[in-house]
Amino acid sequence: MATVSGTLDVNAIRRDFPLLERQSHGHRLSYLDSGASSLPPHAVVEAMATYYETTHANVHRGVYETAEEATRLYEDARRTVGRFLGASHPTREIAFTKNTTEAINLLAHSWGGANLGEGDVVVLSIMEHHANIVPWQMLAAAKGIELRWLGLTDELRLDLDGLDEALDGAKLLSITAMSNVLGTINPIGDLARAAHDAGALIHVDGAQAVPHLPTDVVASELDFLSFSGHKMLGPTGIGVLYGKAELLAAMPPFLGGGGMILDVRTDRFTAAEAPQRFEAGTPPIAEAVGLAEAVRYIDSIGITSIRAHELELTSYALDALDGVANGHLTVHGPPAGPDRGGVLSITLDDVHAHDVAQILDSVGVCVRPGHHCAKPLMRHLGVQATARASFGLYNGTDDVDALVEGLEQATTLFG
Amino acid sequence: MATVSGTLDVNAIRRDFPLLERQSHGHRLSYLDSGASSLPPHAVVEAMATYYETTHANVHRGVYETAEEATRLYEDARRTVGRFLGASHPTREIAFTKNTTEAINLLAHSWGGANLGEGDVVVLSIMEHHANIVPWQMLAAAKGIELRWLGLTDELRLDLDGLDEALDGAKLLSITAMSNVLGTINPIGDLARAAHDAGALIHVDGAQAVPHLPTDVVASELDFLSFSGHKMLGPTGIGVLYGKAELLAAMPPFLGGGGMILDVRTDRFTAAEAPQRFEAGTPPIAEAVGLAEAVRYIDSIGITSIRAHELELTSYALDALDGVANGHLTVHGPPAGPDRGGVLSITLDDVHAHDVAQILDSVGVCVRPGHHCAKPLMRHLGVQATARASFGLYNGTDDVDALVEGLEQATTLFG
Amino acid sequence: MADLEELYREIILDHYRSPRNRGELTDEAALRAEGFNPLCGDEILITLHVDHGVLSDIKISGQGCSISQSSASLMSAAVKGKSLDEVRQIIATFKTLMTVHEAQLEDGDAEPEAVDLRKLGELAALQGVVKFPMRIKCATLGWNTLTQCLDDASL
Amino acid sequence: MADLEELYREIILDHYRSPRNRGELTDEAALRAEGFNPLCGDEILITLHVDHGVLSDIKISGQGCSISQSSASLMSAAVKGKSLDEVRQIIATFKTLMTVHEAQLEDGDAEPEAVDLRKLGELAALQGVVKFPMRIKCATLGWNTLTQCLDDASL
Ligand SMILES: Cc1ncc(COP(=O)(O)O)c(C=O)c1O
Ligand SMILES: Cc1ncc(COP(=O)(O)O)c(C=O)c1O
Repeated sequence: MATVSGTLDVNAIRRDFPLLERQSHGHRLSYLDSGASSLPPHAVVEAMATYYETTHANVHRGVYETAEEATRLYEDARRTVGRFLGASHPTREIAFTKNTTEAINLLAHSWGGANLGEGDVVVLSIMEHHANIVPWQMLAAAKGIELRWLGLTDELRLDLDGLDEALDGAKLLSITAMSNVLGTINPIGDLARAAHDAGALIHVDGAQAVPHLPTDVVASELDFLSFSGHKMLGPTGIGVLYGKAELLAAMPPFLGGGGMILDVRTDRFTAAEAPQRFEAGTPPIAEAVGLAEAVRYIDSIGITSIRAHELELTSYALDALDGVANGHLTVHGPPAGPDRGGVLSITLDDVHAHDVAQILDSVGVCVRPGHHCAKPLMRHLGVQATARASFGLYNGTDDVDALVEGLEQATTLFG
Repeated sequence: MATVSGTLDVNAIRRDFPLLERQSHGHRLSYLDSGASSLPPHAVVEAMATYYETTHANVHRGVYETAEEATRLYEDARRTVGRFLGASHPTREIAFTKNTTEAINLLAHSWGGANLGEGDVVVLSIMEHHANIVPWQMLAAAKGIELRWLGLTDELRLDLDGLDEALDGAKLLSITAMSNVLGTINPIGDLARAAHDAGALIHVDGAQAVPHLPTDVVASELDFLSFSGHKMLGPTGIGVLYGKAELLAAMPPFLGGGGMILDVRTDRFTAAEAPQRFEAGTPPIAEAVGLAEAVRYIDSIGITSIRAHELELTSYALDALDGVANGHLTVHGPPAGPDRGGVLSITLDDVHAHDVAQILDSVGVCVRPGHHCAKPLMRHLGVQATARASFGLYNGTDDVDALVEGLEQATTLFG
Repeated sequence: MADLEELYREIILDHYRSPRNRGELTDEAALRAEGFNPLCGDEILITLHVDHGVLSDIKISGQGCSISQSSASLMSAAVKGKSLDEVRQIIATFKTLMTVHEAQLEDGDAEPEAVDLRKLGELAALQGVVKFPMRIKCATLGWNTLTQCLDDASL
Repeated sequence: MADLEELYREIILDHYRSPRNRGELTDEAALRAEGFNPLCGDEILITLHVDHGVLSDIKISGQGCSISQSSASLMSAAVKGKSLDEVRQIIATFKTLMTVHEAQLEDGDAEPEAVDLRKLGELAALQGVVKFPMRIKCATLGWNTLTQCLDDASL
């Protein structure tokens, strides 16, 4: 009874996710927090366990059999991830980091440090996650760069009217492909072309988009793209910075240490080629193995089908929420459609998001309350916190129904 | 037949490490590369798998049951690790990073960035790993600090004669507790006192020591200590920076993003308290769970017993190697004793380390050839590469015997 | 659900719906302190007057969940008109109540003191919070901010 | 062990023990390039003369394993006295030999060309390396450094 979707057999998919067998407070678990972190399918957990128990060794320097296999698995993961993004040169364009946040800090510190100076402009949008704000603010404080902000339309889409003006003279547009609060999907291909026309590069924060929408860095003409493993059915502890080969090749190192050098003397070091240059120290090896398996899992279902399913679910949910709390419920985001992802940021007039989430928890519904690391957006919306439900391929209409029922309870309790 | 050690029952221990059941090229696997990365016991792999399949959720912001449990597991890991080090205030003194390398970069960037300027002195030793060299070189390039180098005695111990002179006017002594090439164990308690007497702080690179020797940050009066999970029976993707509470509390942030802020506005951000301030983005949650389990595993065996066992094995190995290759074999490091860890860096006069390792691989013996990310040390030793065998608690005399036999083969082949 | 009802007691909901001492003292003499809960975005602004060692007036503004708001409201009612010594005493008692369980999330293994709930009066209603570790930070936000306000003024 | 014997053929060991064209050309006219293998610490210095489009002399110095040293020695013997066109041709052929398997560690799925081993002469002895992916970088170090030397001089 899980699905409205003709697209996915949600009941079958759920069997791949052991955590969904868990009960919470005596209720079936409705996991509606994939925007914060997704659940890993058994295949991903198994791939890492198998790696640890049959292969584990440090990569790159060993010549013995398991070290060679570990190295191969790690480098294969780079190719698997690169292909998933449509990258032309996966082995030179994918740097593994610990999460999206490190990827963006790497970009700001390395590319920004080398290419931006006093008065140079980086354009952000008001819907960015802190991960795509704070690193640029740090750079602004260190180097005097200027940050410009793209605003939103009344329907909470990106306001493209101000785009050309904002890009005028800018060096970089750094923008999310999908808002983790609004679900708004930005037209990254168009934005890339606009940025390039203005002589700027584009970095896309793909933390929310890569797990849920087809991504093609070449077709969309992206210069840089960052995202996290743990939001795309993969493990914690790994993220990705994609960069066009020639751009990464020209960037100075970020973290210093083993694996990122060609030579070290007491008075100087010589950095290795990209992407190794950006992978100082022992990399997240098991995590790369897990991430590659997550990509294979997504491929086996089909990202297009996942997207179609989540869009159907979003429409169903928006309809279902319409009747709740007598008009005292708001979902902050555009209507369901091709530019709308499966993220529902809910506020009730009389119940604080934190209380909403607490009450939902008591009936097994997992949503996240708070500012979702997007405080400038919250200020724009004039709310302090929302209760956010976000979908994954394992969600069905039963989860939405449980959400709606829990929300009714919250309004009753606080009524 | 695994053990000379009265201390540990190696055969029983091996049953906890599934990878050791593997054969390589038809031989029993002699894993002698724990210095690069240790094997995880089944309990660690299982703890992470269980976490992923029963609990996983993003930490810190969720109020639902699994998010609360995940947060508790993550914060419990902080306490478990802190207690293992003898930290006084685990919840304020342990920051999780992705590896030792990031921990040292964090220190250099944050503490160094705030406290060091033109002409300030950081003292290193010539036996440092690149992870404890390159970040300071980067800081030297950015801020004009001076690096001073402690040398070695003929017996490849730290030369303490030059210590007071080197520390004169210095702000920081950053030094390894144990060389990953020589096995030399440095007297970190004495070094800490000398540093403090000179008005300097001390950072200890504990990547090799924490897994193999008892550590007590309070007794040794350490200001900072860094190490990696994957070298101490834990997972990849996690490292630790320990810092005294008041020192961490005063340090500016390193990476910017979610989780490390109190507030973000378009024109500024306010950083959170330490250690959260240093943990930008989704942290290595499952990895923290795995690391805590690794600490419990080590505790269950006893770090003192592990140390005693590895020292016995080192003595046995040094004796056994004495007869190999007719005097054409060198082990670079001090004689077995209380200041000698279980790392054997071997060179043969006529066979390059790379070839040695390749031949050893063919008989199932895993050693690591190369410069071991310690090029300044290699230059000091006048060698370009060594074949390094390094012990873990699961190694026995049979592994040493296999090593000796493989070395004999190498000399024959190249003889 | 029993726990949930203990969390959302009627008195909590009442202080949430009708917060006491709501507002802001804007005169020069007022002491001010702002607090954030970075985890959920709750914000609080406390302004107060101290006259001859007595916390003579206090106003609370800001936004947050029922727990942080009602806790701040209950706090304002409990401390207003009290001597600074008494205020410190009330803060300490309340924090001990919260720490009973927060201890699990903090350092050390020291056995927490038992709290005499009768001493707490209405504040005892917040006791249900300790079963929800993630909410303890909500309940303590106002209290930490008040402490900071007094500390900043070296009172 | 069969693989190991293929790796350490007699001719490899011979070139390792008695490297050809060992040394360094120190005159002003000599072209120089240095190469590192960051994975294992191998270092190589190539110095060479080009006269009227012919690689008239080449010297190799540096340190490394039997594979990197013998490969560089074999290379020096193969390219010395050859025209730059021929040198580029030899480099390309050798690289293709290595790429047959290195492809597994690199981009793309393009079917590698087959290499006519007879064309390679003594160099064919290095064929055993392709079964040891981690050693391919050893075998190609000298070749990459030579390529870089020619590229740097726009030759
Ligand atoms: C002494 C020492 N320091 C630092 C490191 C770096 O550790 P990681 O690669 O986990 O960052 C190592 C391990 O290679 C080491 O042996
Ligand atoms: C749009 C967006 N960007 C960046 C991030 C940061 O990801 P991470 O915490 O994995 O670094 C997130 C996730 O919280 C996100 O939703």
